[in-house]
Amino acid sequence: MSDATANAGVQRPVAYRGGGFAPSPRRWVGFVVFAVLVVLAEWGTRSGWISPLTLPKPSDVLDTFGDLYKSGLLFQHLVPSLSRLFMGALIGISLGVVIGILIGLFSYVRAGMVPVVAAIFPIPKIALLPLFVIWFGIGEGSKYALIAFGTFTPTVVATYGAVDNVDRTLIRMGQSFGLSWWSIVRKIVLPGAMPGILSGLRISLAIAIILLVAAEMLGAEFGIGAYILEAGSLYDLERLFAGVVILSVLGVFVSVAVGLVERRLLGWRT
Amino acid sequence: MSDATANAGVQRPVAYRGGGFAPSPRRWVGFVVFAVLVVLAEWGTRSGWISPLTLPKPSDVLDTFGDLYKSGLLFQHLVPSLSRLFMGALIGISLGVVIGILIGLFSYVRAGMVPVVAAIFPIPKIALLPLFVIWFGIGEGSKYALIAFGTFTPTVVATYGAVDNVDRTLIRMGQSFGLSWWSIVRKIVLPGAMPGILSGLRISLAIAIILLVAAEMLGAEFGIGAYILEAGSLYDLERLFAGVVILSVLGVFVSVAVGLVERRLLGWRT
Amino acid sequence: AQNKKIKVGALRFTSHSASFVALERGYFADAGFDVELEFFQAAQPMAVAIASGDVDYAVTAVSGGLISLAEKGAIKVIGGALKEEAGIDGQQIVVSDAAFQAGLADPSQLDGKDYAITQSGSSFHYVGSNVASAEGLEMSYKPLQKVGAIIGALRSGQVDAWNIVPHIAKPLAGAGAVHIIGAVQDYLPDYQITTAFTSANNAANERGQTKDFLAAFSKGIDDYNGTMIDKSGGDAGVDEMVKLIHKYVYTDRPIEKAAPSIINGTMRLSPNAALNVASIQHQLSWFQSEGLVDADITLETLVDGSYVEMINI
Amino acid sequence: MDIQMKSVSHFYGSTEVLRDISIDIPTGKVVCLVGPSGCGKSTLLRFIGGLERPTQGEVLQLGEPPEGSLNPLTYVFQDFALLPWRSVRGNISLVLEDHGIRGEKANRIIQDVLARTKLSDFENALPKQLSGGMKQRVAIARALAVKPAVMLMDEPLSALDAQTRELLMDDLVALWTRQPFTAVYVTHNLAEAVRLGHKVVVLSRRPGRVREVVEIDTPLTERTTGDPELEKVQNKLWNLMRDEARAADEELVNV
Amino acid sequence: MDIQMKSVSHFYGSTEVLRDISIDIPTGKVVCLVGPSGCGKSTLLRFIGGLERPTQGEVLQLGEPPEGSLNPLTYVFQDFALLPWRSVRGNISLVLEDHGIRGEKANRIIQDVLARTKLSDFENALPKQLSGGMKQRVAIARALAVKPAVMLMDEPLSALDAQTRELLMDDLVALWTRQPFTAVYVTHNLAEAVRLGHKVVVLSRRPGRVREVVEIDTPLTERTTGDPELEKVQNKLWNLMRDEARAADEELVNV
Ligand SMILES: Nc1ncnc2c1ncn2[C@@H]1O[C@H](COP(=O)(O)OP(=O)(O)OP(=O)(O)O)[C@@H](O)[C@H]1O
Ligand SMILES: Nc1ncnc2c1ncn2[C@@H]1O[C@H](COP(=O)(O)OP(=O)(O)OP(=O)(O)O)[C@@H](O)[C@H]1O
Ligand SMILES: [Mg+2]
Ligand SMILES: [Mg+2]
Repeated sequence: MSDATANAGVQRPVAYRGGGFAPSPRRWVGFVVFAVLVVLAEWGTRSGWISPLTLPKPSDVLDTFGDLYKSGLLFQHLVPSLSRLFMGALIGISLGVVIGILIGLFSYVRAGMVPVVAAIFPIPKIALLPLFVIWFGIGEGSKYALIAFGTFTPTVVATYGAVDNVDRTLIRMGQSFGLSWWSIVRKIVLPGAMPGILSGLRISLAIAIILLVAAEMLGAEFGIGAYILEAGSLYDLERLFAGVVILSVLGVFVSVAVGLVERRLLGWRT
Repeated sequence: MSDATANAGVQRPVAYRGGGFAPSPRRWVGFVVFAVLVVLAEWGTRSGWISPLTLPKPSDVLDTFGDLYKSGLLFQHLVPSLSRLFMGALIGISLGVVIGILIGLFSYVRAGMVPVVAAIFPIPKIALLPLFVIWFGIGEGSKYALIAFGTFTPTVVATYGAVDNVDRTLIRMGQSFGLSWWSIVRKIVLPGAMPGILSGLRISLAIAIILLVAAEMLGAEFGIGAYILEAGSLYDLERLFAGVVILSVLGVFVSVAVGLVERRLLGWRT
Repeated sequence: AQNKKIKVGALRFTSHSASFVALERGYFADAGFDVELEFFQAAQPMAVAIASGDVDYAVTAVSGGLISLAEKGAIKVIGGALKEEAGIDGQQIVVSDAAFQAGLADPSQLDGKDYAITQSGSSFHYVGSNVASAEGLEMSYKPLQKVGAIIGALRSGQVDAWNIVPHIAKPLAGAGAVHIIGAVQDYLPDYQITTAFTSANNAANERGQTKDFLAAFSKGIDDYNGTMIDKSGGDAGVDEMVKLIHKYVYTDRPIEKAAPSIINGTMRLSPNAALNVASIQHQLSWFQSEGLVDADITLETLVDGSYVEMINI
Repeated sequence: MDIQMKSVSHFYGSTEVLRDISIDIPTGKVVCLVGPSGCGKSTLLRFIGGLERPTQGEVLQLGEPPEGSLNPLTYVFQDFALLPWRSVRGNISLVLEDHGIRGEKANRIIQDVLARTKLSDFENALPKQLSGGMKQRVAIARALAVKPAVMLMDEPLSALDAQTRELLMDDLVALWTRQPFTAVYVTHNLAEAVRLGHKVVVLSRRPGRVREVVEIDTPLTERTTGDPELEKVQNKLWNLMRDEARAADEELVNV
Repeated sequence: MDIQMKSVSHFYGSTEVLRDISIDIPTGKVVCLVGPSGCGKSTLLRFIGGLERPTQGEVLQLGEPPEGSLNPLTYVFQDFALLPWRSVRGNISLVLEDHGIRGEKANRIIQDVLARTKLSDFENALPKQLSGGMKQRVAIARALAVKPAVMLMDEPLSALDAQTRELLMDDLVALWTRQPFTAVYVTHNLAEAVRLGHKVVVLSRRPGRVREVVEIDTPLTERTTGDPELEKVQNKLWNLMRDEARAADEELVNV
């Protein structure tokens, strides 16, 4: 404006060119999206624009869910499913973690087991259902086994990856202070592998939920999976969707639970 | 020994305490393990120690496989399965990568899509089979859709994780040199996310193979999945195992292929 | 109509022979159809495929899913196919070897036993439940989804009993894996096992085409019944028919091995695709009483009786 | 082109990071910013480069950038910020492509800057094949390629080992001598500051304020390790900062 | 306890890394190892600590370690090597636990070393809450806790910024003055070497050989930044190494 400025030649603020590439959380958008989807479906099915063969009315699904709850059947289905999830995942994940750690620690175990695990990985569990009947019976055994089998391989892979990723300088530090092999494994390798193991857990548990349906193909009268299968065979879309929503919510719960465990156990991470 | 040494007091080499915690490759062990497993199974089934209900004779499985090959049926089953795998995975993975990148780049897309993806993740695909028939018909469409659906969610999760992990200083560098938004995405974000996307691909493709059986539940006459299902429904263990071995080998091939692509595309990694 | 393309759904079972015969002997072509057979692994998706319009006509057992789809206005039963008939080996009640050795030799002893079914609301469930009520006993039903899983469970003695078509029951019994302890027809005489059905649209709006289809289909039924049951063509006729069916069933086995199974599987198909409405009503009522389908569904919702003869009204 | 900071203040959330900073950066001079950890040096540099905006105050550029300057305000980063998937050449051409410079024209620029940074033999090497010192030289070459009016250097040598640091300081002095450039040079290292700076700005602990501005008149080429004049300046700077540096070091990071 | 290296040579695969190294490390003295990147300094230190074995030659310890030394040969690492999931206290108790030292006895040792490194207020902090300089002080406290006969320090200051480096050098001098310890101190930084070393061993480029051993007699406490004597030594060392450092820097890494 003044002469002084004019004398200094052109004078302008530096151009801004930063920002972006840093997504900021906007929680409400998620709810809006769900709400919009549900409203669209409701409107579509009501107006006949979506045929009842294609999608059930969301309000009917809600009704079905309400009935399920009121009749007490919800828990009759949920309890056995949760116990199957729990036992199956417990077996699969604990075995997987143990084998994964052994693979991470011992060259021979690694050389022997990694190809076996790689070969087992792409085997579809439902293909083996007839065999599972023979191997583990049609009781709870085969359901546990199927879920355990499905969670085992991803857990192994995540665990030995996590052990491989433990900072080698920490291990060298342990050795340089004369710590015993067992101390190093217990105090350095295991806690160091924990973040990787937990994030593997997330995936394994999601897979366990997915496998619930396959597991309950084998002689289950009650269980969310059995409920879904029956709904499917009766082409009862309301019940099918109610069951799927339950699994979906279960998945979200499990993921939140793992998140809490992570926050609790891995508070030391930056 | 000499006086000079004695004068210097005790003299001994420093104790070695390093080594270990660095698995070294021993490829042959893997083959040995497979060989031992097969020989055990053969011996067990021959001697009657393993009942024929529990496990087929490996040699019979090999025979079955030989017949399959000689009769030309192998390719009759393999070709449709491969094309389903290819198309389904192509659709699912490309959609997944696109959505994953959008989630990685835009806060609103992230807020809207991440919960949806999280809700879809634990839905078992087989539960939706009846719906898929209505939605996509009984032709190849529903098979592609099922595999695409199964590969979509893990790809999305891997991709946006990979985008999030792109080194922010590289992006800031791009901005500081005045690169356009689109240049930054194309030349920095995408190549930087490539390692994560490819390792997500590994998992997605394994899932695609697993889903082949479920996909071929829907009115498929030919295909490895259909072959396995038929063998299962006849409780024909030889054929069941032959089919499972084919899937397993397919999985190993796919994993090797991804490894080659990685080596080719990611040679810049240290 | 000339060379009208239609799709007919089928399973690779002998009970679908009428369609194979009608196609192979040109009855469909004569009626002006260019038929493409669409094969399924299970009956349920076939019903859904009719509903979605992917398949025009198909044959399958009455199941909860079928009724449900009919209720949604998607499909109609238009005729009958496989049925139980006195004097012809029909579905058999089988028990596992373990149960048999333990003394289970008659359906009246089934109380408290495990009965294998594929799914709730399947025809196995219906049969088992009727056997139980006829004998006045209780069983627990084990849904095992797949026939293969059921056979495995029977062989290893994890379930006690099951009912199945003769061509599967007989070889299993021959191998000593199971024992036949009764026939389904003793409990459900004239049981209409399978029905022909189509989409509600075809039934209502494509009457000409549907009629023509049923006519050609009935010719296939007549040929099959005549050759395989009434032996009108003698053994040579049976051989030729077996050869024809072998193009579709047990294709992966040589004909010598497949022939006994095909012959064992012979059961009567309803002549002229006539439908035993009493049996259908009985099945519908059972599904309703079990709470598997809505209680207010009427027979008219399920069946379009305008095409074929309705027996036992 | 000069840069002028006019009473810049900044908050991250409720944390005050910078308070009322005014600094002039004259053309052709190297201005060093020193200060304890976390006092906001990098933040200040981001303001100058336009990557972030201060809560208060403004950063002005006085006069036009010189003819042909593609990117007047150009960074050199501590961790090099090279694209690992591009060769040395590719990393340099990256910043030319967006200006439509390709082919022969790009090649001429690239050859020129590689020669000036003595990298001509490494044109096709990937970053992973280079030592840290070489990587930083590539980053400097890349910066030179866009003919900057002002170079913004954020601890460019602190990821390098001491010996490489010495070598690169020599290189920077040689580059500046050949063709003087304007630079804002952030560092913790007082030896670097007295070696390279015409003006050293000392910031206080967070919230960063300007504590002192020290001008050093000895020409860059005549500055040697043992120079008692420079030693004196360095000691003075260190005495100004020692206690704050210790206090900053002993602060608990609240993550 | 002295350490004696007797014509140590080493190969990694077919790469010769060290050739015929003989060095004496006398009790109570700090021996600095300097040399260009990749010349094998860290490898040599690993031999002394028993973490690796040389292809040829031997590393001997002469005499017994002092009474009560839990871990005679103790490292301090460049990147601190603290367990991020243990507090400051936990990181120190880690190295005592395996010797069966727990409870009150451990507590006494921990309090003592924390006091000596001026960390008493940070006993329960997690590593992520500490600045780099503080982390390295924790690592030094941990090393002191096992009463080492010889401290093996691999560039202990090079991950720190220049100001923190200055502060920690003061601390190390103070620690040594209070109670002289034996140390092998690897560094790239000649200023550090002349500040802390009683003896500076200069290695050549790979394969590393001993090029020169420089003894510095000025007592540690009397060494100051401007000291012309030390400047001379530092300049001499730099002249010995400059060309090799440049050559080492310009070598392509074959990954
Ligand atoms: N994006 C951000 N959000 C919140 N706080 C930030 C952000 N960037 C920096 N800070 C904080 O602002 C203060 C100044 O950061 P800055 O990086 O500018 O310091 P610095 O002087 O460069 O430190 P150093 O010497 O360690 O590089 C620090 O306390 C830092 O934690
Ligand atoms: N485990 C190993 N296997 C193979 N080569 C190795 C190994 N460790 C080190 N080297 C190589 O040996 C040489 C010496 O390495 P060393 O780490 O001892 O060098 P340095 O002098 O400590 O280098 P710097 O100053 O960069 O720390 C280098 O060329 C390095 O690449
Ligand atoms: Mg900074
Ligand atoms: Mg080193």
